[in-house]
Amino acid sequence: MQSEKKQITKKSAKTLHTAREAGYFGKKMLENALKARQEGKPIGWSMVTWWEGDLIAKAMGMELVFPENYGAFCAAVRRAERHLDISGAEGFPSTLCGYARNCIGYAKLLADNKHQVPEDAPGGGLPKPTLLIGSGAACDARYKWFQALGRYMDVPVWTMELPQTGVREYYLDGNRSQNLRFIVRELHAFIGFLEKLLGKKMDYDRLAEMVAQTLKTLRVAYEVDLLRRAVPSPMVSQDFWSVMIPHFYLPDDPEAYAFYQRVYEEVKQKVDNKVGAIPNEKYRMMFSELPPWHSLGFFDDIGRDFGIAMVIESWNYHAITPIPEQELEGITDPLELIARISYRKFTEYNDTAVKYDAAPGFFNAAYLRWAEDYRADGLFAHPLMSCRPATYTLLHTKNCLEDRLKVPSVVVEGDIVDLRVFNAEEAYSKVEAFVETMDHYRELREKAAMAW
Amino acid sequence: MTTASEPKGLARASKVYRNRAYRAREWKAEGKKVMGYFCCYPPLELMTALDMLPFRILGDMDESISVGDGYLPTVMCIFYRSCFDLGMKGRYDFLDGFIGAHACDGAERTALIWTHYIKSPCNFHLDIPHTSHVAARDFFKEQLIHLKETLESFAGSTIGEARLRDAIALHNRQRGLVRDLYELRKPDPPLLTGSEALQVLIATMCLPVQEGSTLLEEVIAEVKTRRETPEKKIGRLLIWGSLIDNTALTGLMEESGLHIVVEDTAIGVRPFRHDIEQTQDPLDGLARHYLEEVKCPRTFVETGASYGEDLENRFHYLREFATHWKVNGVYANIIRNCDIHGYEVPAVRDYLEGLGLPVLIIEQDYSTAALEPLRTRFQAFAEAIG
Amino acid sequence: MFFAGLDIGSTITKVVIRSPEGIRAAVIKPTAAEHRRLAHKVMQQALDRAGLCFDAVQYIVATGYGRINVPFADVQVTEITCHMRGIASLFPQVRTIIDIGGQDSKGIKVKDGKLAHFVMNDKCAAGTGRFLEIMARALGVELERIGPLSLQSRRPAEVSSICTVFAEQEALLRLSEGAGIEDILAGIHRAAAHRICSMVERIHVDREVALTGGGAKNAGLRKAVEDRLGFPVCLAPEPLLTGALGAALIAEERSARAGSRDMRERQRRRRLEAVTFFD
Amino acid sequence: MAYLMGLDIGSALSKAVVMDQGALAAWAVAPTEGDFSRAARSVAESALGKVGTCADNLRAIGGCGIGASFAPCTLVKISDISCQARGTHFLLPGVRTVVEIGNQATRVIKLTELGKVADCLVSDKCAAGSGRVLKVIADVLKVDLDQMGLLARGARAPVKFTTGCAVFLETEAISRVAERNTKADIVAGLHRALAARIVALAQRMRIQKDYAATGGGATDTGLVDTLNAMLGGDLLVPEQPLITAAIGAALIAGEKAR
Repeated sequence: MQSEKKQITKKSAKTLHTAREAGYFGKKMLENALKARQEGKPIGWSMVTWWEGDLIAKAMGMELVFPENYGAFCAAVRRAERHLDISGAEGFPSTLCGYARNCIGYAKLLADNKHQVPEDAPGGGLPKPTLLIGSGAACDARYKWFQALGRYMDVPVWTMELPQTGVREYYLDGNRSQNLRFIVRELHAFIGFLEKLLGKKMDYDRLAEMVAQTLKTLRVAYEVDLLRRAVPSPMVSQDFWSVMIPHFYLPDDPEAYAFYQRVYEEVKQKVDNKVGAIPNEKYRMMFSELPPWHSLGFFDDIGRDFGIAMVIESWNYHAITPIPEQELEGITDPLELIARISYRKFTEYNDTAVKYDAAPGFFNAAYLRWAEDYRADGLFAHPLMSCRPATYTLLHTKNCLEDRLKVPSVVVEGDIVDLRVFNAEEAYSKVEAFVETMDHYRELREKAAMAW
Repeated sequence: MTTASEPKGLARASKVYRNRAYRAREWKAEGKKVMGYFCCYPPLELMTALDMLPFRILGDMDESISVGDGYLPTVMCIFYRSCFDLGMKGRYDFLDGFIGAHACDGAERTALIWTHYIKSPCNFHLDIPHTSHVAARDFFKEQLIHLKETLESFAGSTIGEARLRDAIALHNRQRGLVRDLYELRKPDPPLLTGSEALQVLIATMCLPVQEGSTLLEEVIAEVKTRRETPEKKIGRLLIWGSLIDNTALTGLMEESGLHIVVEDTAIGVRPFRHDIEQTQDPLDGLARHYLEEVKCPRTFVETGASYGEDLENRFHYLREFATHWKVNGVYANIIRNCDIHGYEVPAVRDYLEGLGLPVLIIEQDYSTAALEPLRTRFQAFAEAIG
Repeated sequence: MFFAGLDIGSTITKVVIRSPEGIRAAVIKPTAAEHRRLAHKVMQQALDRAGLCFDAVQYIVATGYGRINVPFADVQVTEITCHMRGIASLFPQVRTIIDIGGQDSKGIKVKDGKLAHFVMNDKCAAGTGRFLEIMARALGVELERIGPLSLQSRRPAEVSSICTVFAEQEALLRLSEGAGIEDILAGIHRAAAHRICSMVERIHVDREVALTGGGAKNAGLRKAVEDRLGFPVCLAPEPLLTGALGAALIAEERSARAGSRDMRERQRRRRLEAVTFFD
Repeated sequence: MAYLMGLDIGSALSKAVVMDQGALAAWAVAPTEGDFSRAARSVAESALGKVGTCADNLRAIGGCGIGASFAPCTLVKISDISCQARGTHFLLPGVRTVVEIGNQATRVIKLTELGKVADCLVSDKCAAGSGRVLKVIADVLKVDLDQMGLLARGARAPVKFTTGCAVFLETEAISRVAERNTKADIVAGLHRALAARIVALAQRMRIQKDYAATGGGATDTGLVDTLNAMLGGDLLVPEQPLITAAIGAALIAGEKAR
């Protein structure tokens, strides 16, 4: 229970001009879907597949919407509650993923409305899909949830396969190439499935262009990440969580590429002139994993009051670190390229995991690498009541950072849809105390003669 | 080896159940290796073929989770939190190897973290695809080969095809015996209680395959001939869902007037329902069995043209269970935070109620301390059936 | 022929004695800690009121969380089934029962007079009678008055804490912030109703809905529940008795099933005495 | 002469300390009784009274606790966690882990050798595991909190509680009384249940010795003994376990005022 209603900023005032433009892409996605609905174009509800499925579906003329993203949206505009209640009434345990329960509740409403988007649907709603694209990567919810939608719509579900071997196993003879072969074979199967479903052939040239464009966009996005290593930090998580949308959901869109070039320019400017995102940067923190969408302003507050800059965050939202040239040599088949891009996402930090003996490579090792690259003073760990995959490894990451790099973590509970869980006042006082903690560990790193 | 003083049949089952590690420790003392594994996906045949003892890692509903909480968040699957907690407390210190599996998120993440804090001389993490597409099966076979090679290099010997076939035969025989055991649960009242069956099944998961089979034979003979059979009860339950590894829970149901006659869980019929086909390349048979015949909602079943068809594809085998074991009620057991079964609840309920079976759904906290409040629920369910 | 139902709740003990013609006598007494051992005394009162001797009672069903503490009962039946039967006999059209007891709250679905589904909360005091008791005590208002008082509220105060202890603090805080007592009470009733309904909704609320248990006697809670559901609920003439009534009805059935020799045997062995706890 | 004052206005108790040249000069504790402002004034005045000075001679006032901002004076608001850490360090420099058993929540705080916060966890979902349950049971058994420890020593078969909920504990205790369990066994059972919850919370961090218990719960020697046993020893309790946060508030306010 809290007595004082401390004034906590809800919405974040972003520090980049370009970040303020990024909202355009979110709207564009929803509008395109609704337009597609009117034009009778096929629509896919897709999980985030780290570009494994999206490009192919789009190349087949499908318009995609992302129910996970819609969950975050409904929560942010305080419209998720009703959906959650319906999902509960349907018998889905309240411990399941908040995004899933939001989507299930919405799907029920859609079905009750004869699959016409309800008038009052948040953000214009999601139109009934032609296909559900689930993913086995990162978490079980992301294929079980789409399977569960069968109660509300007779729509086929395709489950994308993305191998998730352990770090040790990744380096076993031939395993890597076997994994890639598996992905490519599945992509062929996926295309075959789509061609049958949509009664048209895949235009491989178009797909190849989209993949090329995607590689370019992801490249700039990564270069922006590189710029962020600068001290003081030129942009912060509050900015990233807006600018990520285009590369994450629309990397094949030339507009996204153009946008990132502008982001790059703006950030570069600030780095060259040593302009920090926050005026008095004293501490540099990382954030893991999914943010409290509804109160991002909180990070403005701790930036202002304690000089905390959120310098890097949310491994899963980031563009891949570029694939080594030799691995791409002579590869032209777009499916081979897609396989390497998506597989890269889940294996790119395996070398770090080996270096620090800190498996798993996904959701974990990145933070050790980043702590060094971004000279981080601490990790803001955000365990979520209803998103286990983004929570499983947090304590482990906390331990690894502490043991290997003398970087402490502050743990603040929250949720992706139940906004009440994140208690901004409690969080604020924890961070206030954590400032002392970061000072202490700085001394420890000095004693240990570490680089930062 | 089992001495003369060693009890037989149900008595031995209950001894192993109560002290699961004792035989494994003896085995280790004999200079042989014990391999701990998660869930029912790592092929036991590969371990048996190298004369290793496959040992199923389970939790403990009697032990409150403490040390483990410093490493795994409380929002995750309580069963795997418990497994890890026991590991950190040294309860699995006799393991020579650890075989994790991507059975579900909980199993996978726990396994990946396990190897970081609990060191074994031999480790392997078995990735399991989510579909049973052709490419998926081939991929899974490749993973099994990596597991095989890891085990071989640890054992310092190789698994010849003949040895592997023998191991498959041994385990198939045990699968057959377990199915025979389930036959004894078809009469009304069943010839053995759910709690007895659970003790036997867990015992087989802690014993070398031949000893496990001997135990099963003893139990079957004993049960067929014993005088006092379980009393008649109102309910004949099918248990579906998260595994149950403690008789405190099954006992509570039985005290409440419910017989447990068949369990579709990872300790029940799932690992035993089908034999492994002896294929040209034995690994093909292994791959197909473990990926496709071990039925758990963790593996995606291709959607049907309609919801009804979809349900039939996913759950038709439950109808067989219901008819053959004369089931008149279903207990859907969900260990809190078990997503795999959690997402399945409304669908499985739709299907079973479609068959006219009442379904009791309980999300429980995998703790004997928290069982008592469930008594009223089970009693009311029994009253609803009767 | 007489049949008795004893409902030993966490806070209140109820007894119904009925004959095929109808209810002959009913008793409602607080279940003070001591009384949980003294079911026989409450039973005696009921017998006196009915003008019957113990042997005149053919069959006795005990229910409620203290049902094990009735050594002279012929059988124990859960309160879930008993409430269901009691309500079904009063309101055949009811499909959903919301029982708000002192220690727990339940949702019960009825299908053709049989128990279909149920949910219950007995882990946490939120959404139980205890929650309201404690709030009443904290705000210094008698339990009977909090309901009516809450109905006078115009601006219900925000009470967001789920935990009863925290909600109590929160209520006191609102008080010190100058919120009106009726507004705080309205907020409290709304919070309780929300908690209860979102649990019951998990088994689908189909009309008609009946409210039973101590909570049903609270007009404020009733209103809050009806607001949340969007339609009125059925209310038994004495909501506290539906469990005991159901138990008595079940007693009648069971005695019909049991053979007469068996019945005589039971009655011979039966003693109207206190429970003794062994440890 | 410049004194420092620290106020800790909690949900159950309000505490005030006056520090003089880095030493504890006076302290006062009083029940909050739902009126933060009044409670703050009364403890502040009585503490000042004891050193015979007035608010004008205060160089700085530090405040923490949920009611601090209701205090009728201008103070530096400091996080409860930092205050608890600094205050405990002031009294027991060797301590590396503080277990604060408060009325609303239990906190586990790891300290640096300078008494800074190294890590911290709070039980904030519900009152189960908070000091509150001690009061609840004490009321049921009609014994004083500080008598519970003595009482528990006579326990033969500590009661096993089946609930964590602070509210249901009360009813369960009542029926245990009816079932003729001795007060001693009930209290001992409560101590075990509560200590187990607190240790479980502490286990979420890799805690280091020495340990200290503070807050209202630390005045219950029975709970402290049980905790100490479960933690494997080295659990210290400051002479005045209630005022550690107030001391910390004063010290930190002093530093900030410098």
